[in-house]
Amino acid sequence: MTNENNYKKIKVISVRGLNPRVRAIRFGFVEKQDAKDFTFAPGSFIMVAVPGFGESPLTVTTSPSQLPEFEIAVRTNGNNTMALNRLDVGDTAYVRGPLGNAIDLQAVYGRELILIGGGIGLAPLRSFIHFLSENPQTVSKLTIIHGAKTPQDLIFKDELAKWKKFADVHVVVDIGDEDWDGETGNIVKSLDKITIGKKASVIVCGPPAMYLPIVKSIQKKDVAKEQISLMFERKLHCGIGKCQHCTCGGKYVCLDGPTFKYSEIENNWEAFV
Amino acid sequence: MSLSINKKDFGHFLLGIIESWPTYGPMEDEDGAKSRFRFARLRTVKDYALHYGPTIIPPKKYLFPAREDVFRFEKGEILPPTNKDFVVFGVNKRDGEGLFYLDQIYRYPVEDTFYTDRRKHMKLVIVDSLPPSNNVDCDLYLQIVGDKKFAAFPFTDFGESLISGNKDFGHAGEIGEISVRHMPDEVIHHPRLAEIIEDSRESKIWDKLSEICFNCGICSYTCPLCYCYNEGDRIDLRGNVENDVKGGRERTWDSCMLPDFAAISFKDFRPKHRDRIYNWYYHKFVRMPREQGFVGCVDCGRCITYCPARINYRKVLESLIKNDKRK
Amino acid sequence: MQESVLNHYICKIEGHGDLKLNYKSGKATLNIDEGERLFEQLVLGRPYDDAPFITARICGVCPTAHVLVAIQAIEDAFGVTVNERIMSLRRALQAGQIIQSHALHLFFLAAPDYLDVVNAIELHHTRPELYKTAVAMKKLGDKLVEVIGGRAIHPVAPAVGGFLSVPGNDVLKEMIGELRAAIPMALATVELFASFEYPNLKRKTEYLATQQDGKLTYLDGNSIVSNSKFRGTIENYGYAFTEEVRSGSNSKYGTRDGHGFMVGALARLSLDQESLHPKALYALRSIWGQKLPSYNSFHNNVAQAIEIVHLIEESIAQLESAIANSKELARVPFTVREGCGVGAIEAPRGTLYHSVKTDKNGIITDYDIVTPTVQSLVNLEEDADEMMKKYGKLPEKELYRQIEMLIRAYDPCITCSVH
Amino acid sequence: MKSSETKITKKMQIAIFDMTDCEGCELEFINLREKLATLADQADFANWRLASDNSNPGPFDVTFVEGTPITEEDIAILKQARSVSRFIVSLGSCADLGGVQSLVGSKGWKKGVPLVYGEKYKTTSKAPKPLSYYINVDYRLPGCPINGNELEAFLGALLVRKHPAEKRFPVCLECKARENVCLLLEGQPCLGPVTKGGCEAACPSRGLRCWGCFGALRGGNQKALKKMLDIKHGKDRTEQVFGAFMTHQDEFKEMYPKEK
Ligand SMILES: Cc1cc2nc3c(=O)[nH]c(=O)nc-3n(C[C@H](O)[C@H](O)[C@H](O)COP(=O)(O)OP(=O)(O)OC[C@H]3O[C@@H](n4cnc5c(N)ncnc54)[C@H](O)[C@@H]3O)c2cc1C
Ligand code: SF4
Ligand code: SF4
Ligand code: SF4
Repeated sequence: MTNENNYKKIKVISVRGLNPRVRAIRFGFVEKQDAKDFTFAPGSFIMVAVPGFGESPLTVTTSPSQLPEFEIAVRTNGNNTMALNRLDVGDTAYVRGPLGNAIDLQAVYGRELILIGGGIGLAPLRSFIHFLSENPQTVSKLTIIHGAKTPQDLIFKDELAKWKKFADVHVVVDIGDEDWDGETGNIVKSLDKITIGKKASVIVCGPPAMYLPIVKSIQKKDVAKEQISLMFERKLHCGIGKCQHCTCGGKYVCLDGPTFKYSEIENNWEAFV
Repeated sequence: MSLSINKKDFGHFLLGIIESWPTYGPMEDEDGAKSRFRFARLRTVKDYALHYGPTIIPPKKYLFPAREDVFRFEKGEILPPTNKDFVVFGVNKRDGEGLFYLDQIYRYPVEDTFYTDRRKHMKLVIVDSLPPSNNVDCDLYLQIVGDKKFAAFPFTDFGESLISGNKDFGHAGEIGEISVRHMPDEVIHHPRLAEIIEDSRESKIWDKLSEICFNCGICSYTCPLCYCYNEGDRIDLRGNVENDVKGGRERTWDSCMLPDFAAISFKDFRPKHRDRIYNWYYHKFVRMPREQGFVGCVDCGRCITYCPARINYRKVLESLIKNDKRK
Repeated sequence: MQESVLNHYICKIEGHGDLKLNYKSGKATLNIDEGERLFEQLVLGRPYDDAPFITARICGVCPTAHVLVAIQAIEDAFGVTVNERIMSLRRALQAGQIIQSHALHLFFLAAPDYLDVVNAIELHHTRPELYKTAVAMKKLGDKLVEVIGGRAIHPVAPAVGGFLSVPGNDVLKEMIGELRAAIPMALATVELFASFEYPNLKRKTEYLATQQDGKLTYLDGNSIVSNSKFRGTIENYGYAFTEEVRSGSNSKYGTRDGHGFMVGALARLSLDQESLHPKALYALRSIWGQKLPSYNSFHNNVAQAIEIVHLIEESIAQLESAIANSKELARVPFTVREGCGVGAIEAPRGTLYHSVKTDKNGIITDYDIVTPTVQSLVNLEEDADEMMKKYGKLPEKELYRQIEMLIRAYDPCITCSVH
Repeated sequence: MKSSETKITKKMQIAIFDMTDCEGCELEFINLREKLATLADQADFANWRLASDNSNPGPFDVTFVEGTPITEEDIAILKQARSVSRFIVSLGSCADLGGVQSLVGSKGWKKGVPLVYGEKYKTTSKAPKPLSYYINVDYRLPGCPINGNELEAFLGALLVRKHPAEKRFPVCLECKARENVCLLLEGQPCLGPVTKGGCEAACPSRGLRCWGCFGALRGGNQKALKKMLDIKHGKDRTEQVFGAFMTHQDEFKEMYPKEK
């Protein structure tokens, strides 16, 4: 049995700002052995800790092929995320994991895939996007939708254009500004406009409020419940099903999730509160 | 060939333990007219209360205390745990069962090594008049036989080492078979309890309870099988000497009854009191049997005795069972 | 000297006071600027056992004194007599209160003036051993109060009839050990404060304190004694002095026959030194070697240091008696009744009075509080006038400094004075 | 998030001001003892009237304000302090909740002044209110007095520019951790279940019911407790019990809507 409390020391290799509240931080491992041992699959999460400030569940945003280096995108939300966003190149932190389930590759294989990332919700999907760009045969067609409140809140703006090479990319903001010439409006409305095949598979990550409207919109296009995956966020300390904070009806977000098929949770009374 | 110890030698045996390890056990506090029992450090044999009454906090506090540092950190480094051997002596069988189930919870499906590391260092001696069974996990089990003798059942090398070669112990001779008929409790172990609770989600009973319950969480703190916690880093006041942060990751008791249990900065995922009460029952009697294979209750009665709002979970369960429509 | 609202009160005293010197009239005034909290109103209509809890909040430096005196007043009203165990614990608790308060005043408020530091924390660098003594003395008092009272500030365990809970004898024994070990440090404190050079202020005045049968006491006073011919009873404390309200100030001012008088450590010791415990007497006679009364209010500092020694010895004796009597009840039964009662206690800064009236259900219908600082304020101003007379030629800044030192020597508690 | 600097170079400037109160909470700083000196090595007490001659006009990184603003001077100091401070901390229940002096309510206070000082007495003071009535407060450290360990952890966090977390559990948690016999079950009107923790159950651990000095626990079930106390102790007494420290809090106003 692996020890899920085994913290591995990591070191900042580079940082860059993605928007005023979000930074991308690239880490490498301090110990050679750790670098060898660490693996993950897109969709699972890791716990990153700055001693003194706590620890946070975060997702790797780079493809597993980049290992032993990996990148996370951190939005300052409290103490630990603030501490992470204060780290400089060369500073150290700790990581444990990966934890949780990963994106079900088997289920999406060969299908049309739609990835929907609201705000910081694009971060967990990016790892998979990179994986798909490296392994384009995985899906038959790829559509990426990234939405945010304002253009300021979008992340990985520089890459969105690059992704157009292998995917349909839609970017939409609730409220634009002078420099914004892209789409404005509700992410659900722009989803309505897109044609999606019956056999498609959809993965959604974003603020909880957008989940039900998005599911509704997708279901109108006759996509099966089993093909709609939702990535959940809950308060979470242990990541191993002990602390009880992430329970959601009969499920744990940390053990059974964070990615759930809609069919699994449509009747879960705490999934869409 | 089993060994036993006479009552008159028992004190000497306990003294040997007290002198060798930090030893904790039940003792009686004289508090004016009131008397109460609690687990505390045994410094003399006299401190030990053989037949103890209910303690407010079960011995889980030695594995899962109200507040602990699961690790310490210094100069940006996480330091390894520093648990040392200690003995918990004289736990009765029911409290022993509580510890056994808590062990299962923290071991499976994923092991929490902060807990299990400390558990490895805890040496447990159970003393009870019932015979040992497979829902306790101790180093040594002393069964009270009659009123003069304890039969010894070692279960580990440590337990063995306590008695073998110890002059206080002699051959037990014939211990008459003590038959205990285990009667499964018809409420807690009701065959359909899980389904009944699942079906009761919309029941008015939870709304009614939420008008009585103070959501103080006492039912969780005192429960041998409640194990949820909060974690956060505490920084020692020595400040930031050359940016060196020193302190500990603090694990503290929590309760799913508390108002902010499932809240994060921008959203509360279980804002309604009635839903939090429901979750308490759901976890103990639905989720835990499915996840762990046992109900989250050893029927010790603490949450009934110490609830300041005088809520009795048994009565709640009974009324749910009575109203079971699918009967 | 006013520059900003953030710095115009006198530093290092409890509460907000503002010193004004009028050169023309030769008069010094201490303006009191503390909000009206109306404690005497807060307790009305509430059951008797709310009074100790609420009145404790008058002062964070001497809450224990307020708690104990409120209890005394109520017990007087109900006609409760407590046993020796409870009395011993209360005396020790009160001793702890005074040690705490004196240590705070001496080291953290007064000493910086004489040791040339802006605050006592700097001593940590300039005189580390002294800083150690300072925190150790403070800790000793805090611990004694915590052990018996349950908390160093705003104690919770004392109650009408005794104590809600008492520490075990092993805890008391440990405390006795700590007290014993602290005596050398307390004597060194006397030595330190005796060594300071105080301005030579001499002005004959009247000292007032409560005593038990003519003897120094802190908790058991049965009469009010003065170095004039005056003798008063505690029940009639209202006749011992008058309390005036001045416009523009929200403290009251106490006078006797139109002049000021002084209460507190210096007053207590000036009225009786013979009853001091041996080590304290040794400290007074041999370490300090000052004859009392000296009529120099600056000497209040040394008197406080000597009281610390005395009260350490006293609390050892009281804790031993509490252990010897530990079979007695921690709280005696009593009946609530209609009545009125008075309590008087020697608080760190002097005599503190509470008086209470209750109805037959024990609901408080009237309450009165007279604090020590109120009693000493006029005397303080008279002393300051004397200082102006004597040192009027000093540069203004220096004169202010000297008079502020005088004020600090009084250890006034403005917080208490406006309650 | 307000803070973004990476490394800490400048010494933190701390100020402590007291309004009208007992000054007991400030004493908890002095009761840090040796640790007070440690703190002073890393932060300057730029303005602390009670314990220091320093009286800088600011600016301050962290300003602790103790006591209830009552006098005009109090209010002026408070507003000035706000304008020169990055963070304001309400230190103690006087500052955070209005203190015991608020228990008679504004009307009761106004009626009380002449009763204590005589009819002729004029005052420019205002009825006691918590700091938050006048200014924005960044962090809260309630308690009458505050808890020393909580203060220590609070300062430890501030020194590394970490946001100190507010307590989110009731007094009962710490009370049970200390294995006290429950006073509510013994018939006393203990406010532990609805009071924010952090005091380590100072009162119940020595036999005194909780008076609620840490303020109402957000989301606590005050109404359920009120119902129980109303029956046992009467409505008036129950109002007195809840009103000791909580008169300015929404939870109290909801239960007792009319202004006192
Ligand atoms: C599966 C999962 C993946 C996530 N991926 C990302 C990501 O890639 N990038 C990103 O910026 N954010 C992500 N988040 C959100 C991120 O975990 C929180 O913002 C972060 O935990 C806040 O921690 P803090 O210490 O800064 O906040 P504080 O408010 O100081 O929180 C203290 C503790 O409470 C818990 N907590 C508080 N808020 C949250 C929360 N929103 N979610 C989970 N636990 C919380 C954590 O244990 C945290 O350490 C993810 C959350 C989950 C559950
Ligand atoms: S909150 Fe209490 S202890 Fe603090 S200053 Fe106010 S009255 Fe004193
Ligand atoms: S005594 Fe008060 S604080 Fe303690 S458990 Fe009972 S209700 Fe809660
Ligand atoms: S128990 Fe209650 S009254 Fe006592 S310190 Fe704690 S919060 Fe305040």
